[in-house]
Amino acid sequence: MQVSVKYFAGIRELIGESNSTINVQEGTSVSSLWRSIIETKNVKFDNVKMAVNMEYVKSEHQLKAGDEVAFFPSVTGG
Amino acid sequence: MQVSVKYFAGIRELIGESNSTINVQEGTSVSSLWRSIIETKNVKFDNVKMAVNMEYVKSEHQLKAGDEVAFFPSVTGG
Amino acid sequence: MMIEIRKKSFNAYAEIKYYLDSLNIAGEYGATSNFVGSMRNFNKDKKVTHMTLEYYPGMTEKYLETIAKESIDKWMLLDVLILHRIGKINVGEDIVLVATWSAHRKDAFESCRAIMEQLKSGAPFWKKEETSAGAIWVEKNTPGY
Amino acid sequence: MMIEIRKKSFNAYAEIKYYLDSLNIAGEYGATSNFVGSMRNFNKDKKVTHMTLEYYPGMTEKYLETIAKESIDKWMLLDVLILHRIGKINVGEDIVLVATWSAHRKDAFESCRAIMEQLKSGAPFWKKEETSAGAIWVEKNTPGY
Repeated sequence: MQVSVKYFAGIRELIGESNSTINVQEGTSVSSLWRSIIETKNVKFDNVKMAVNMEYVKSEHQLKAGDEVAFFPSVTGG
Repeated sequence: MQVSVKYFAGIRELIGESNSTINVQEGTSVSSLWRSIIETKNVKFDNVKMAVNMEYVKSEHQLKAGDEVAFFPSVTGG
Repeated sequence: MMIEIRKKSFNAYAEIKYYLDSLNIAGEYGATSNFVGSMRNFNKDKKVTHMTLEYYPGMTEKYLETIAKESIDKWMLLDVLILHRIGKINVGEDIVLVATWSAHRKDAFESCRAIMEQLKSGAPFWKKEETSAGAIWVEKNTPGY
Repeated sequence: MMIEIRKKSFNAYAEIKYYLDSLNIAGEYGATSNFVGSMRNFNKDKKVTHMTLEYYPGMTEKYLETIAKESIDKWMLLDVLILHRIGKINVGEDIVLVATWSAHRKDAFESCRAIMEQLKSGAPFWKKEETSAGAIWVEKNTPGY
């Protein structure tokens, strides 16, 4: 199944793109998707934040087909 | 000795004047001045606030010649 | 720092903007906290049409200056503005405005609130409300913490 | 209730006044609490000239709407305004504005501060500062309670 992935701020710069569509297996967790991304890109980032369909999720959250997944650093607004 | 006395808000209306000059004995406390005022006027007021020379004072504060004494109800600004 | 007792009605936001423009501290402050107290059309279920605010000329200004100065020291504020109405006040009009400027939001928030609490509990102002039940002196401010 | 992400610079006080005038709640609210966050010319001793604010279109608005709605319920607010800049921001410009209207000051103060804390800790915004030491992403907001 496919999910769309977005990257923001420092993570966008680290990954080198702002979004992509990625094939994942049914039942993949958001954190295992993140691990496969950083292994593929051979990069490292501590304390990544994860959102699915514009809601914060825990690392064990399981992905569904068509999900919009986002990875970004700690927020610094206001 | 003489002190000048001011009244505000509900106390001003109760006493029927906004200020007066009163003769008091050396060493009179602000609360005994207040007691003599309400006895003379034959009125009653709970929870009066007292200031001398524009500073809040305790009831036992001793008056000096020329002091500006103020009596007023609980404040309700803001 | 500015402390003002005002007889005429004012718009709080025009006042803050005007005062801030005069300060020339852009880039130094990161946080501004404002509180605006306005006149409601009811108080404890009684309809209020207008009110009269009395003060103690001299002592009121002195009291407000003291709390403003103490706040500047305690929270390291860049500036403080306190503006308070007196006289006849109509429903919907602004009664009080407190603004504090600081580098950080904690200081701005805490100082603004502390100034308001001290103003409410000690500044010599008295409200007489014109209500459906006649003119009555407001009895007491409730602590707001 | 209004939540807005703004690309152009704004004046916080003109915005509050403009929004308040549109509400028609004069006489109903007794307390307004505002917080304005502005861009400082330094951060941790580094000189900052300007910065760029990135956000997550869709999620940022959704997040701000949720905290605004929860605050209205929790503190019985009459209204809430949240306005946040994105894009290039110069020193001295306003970054964020939060305004809350309530009958009583405790609710106005507490809700305004709580909204700011939630915004700082969770709203998807990221700052990249142009400093004397080069362009750097701001790492983390410090809790402000």
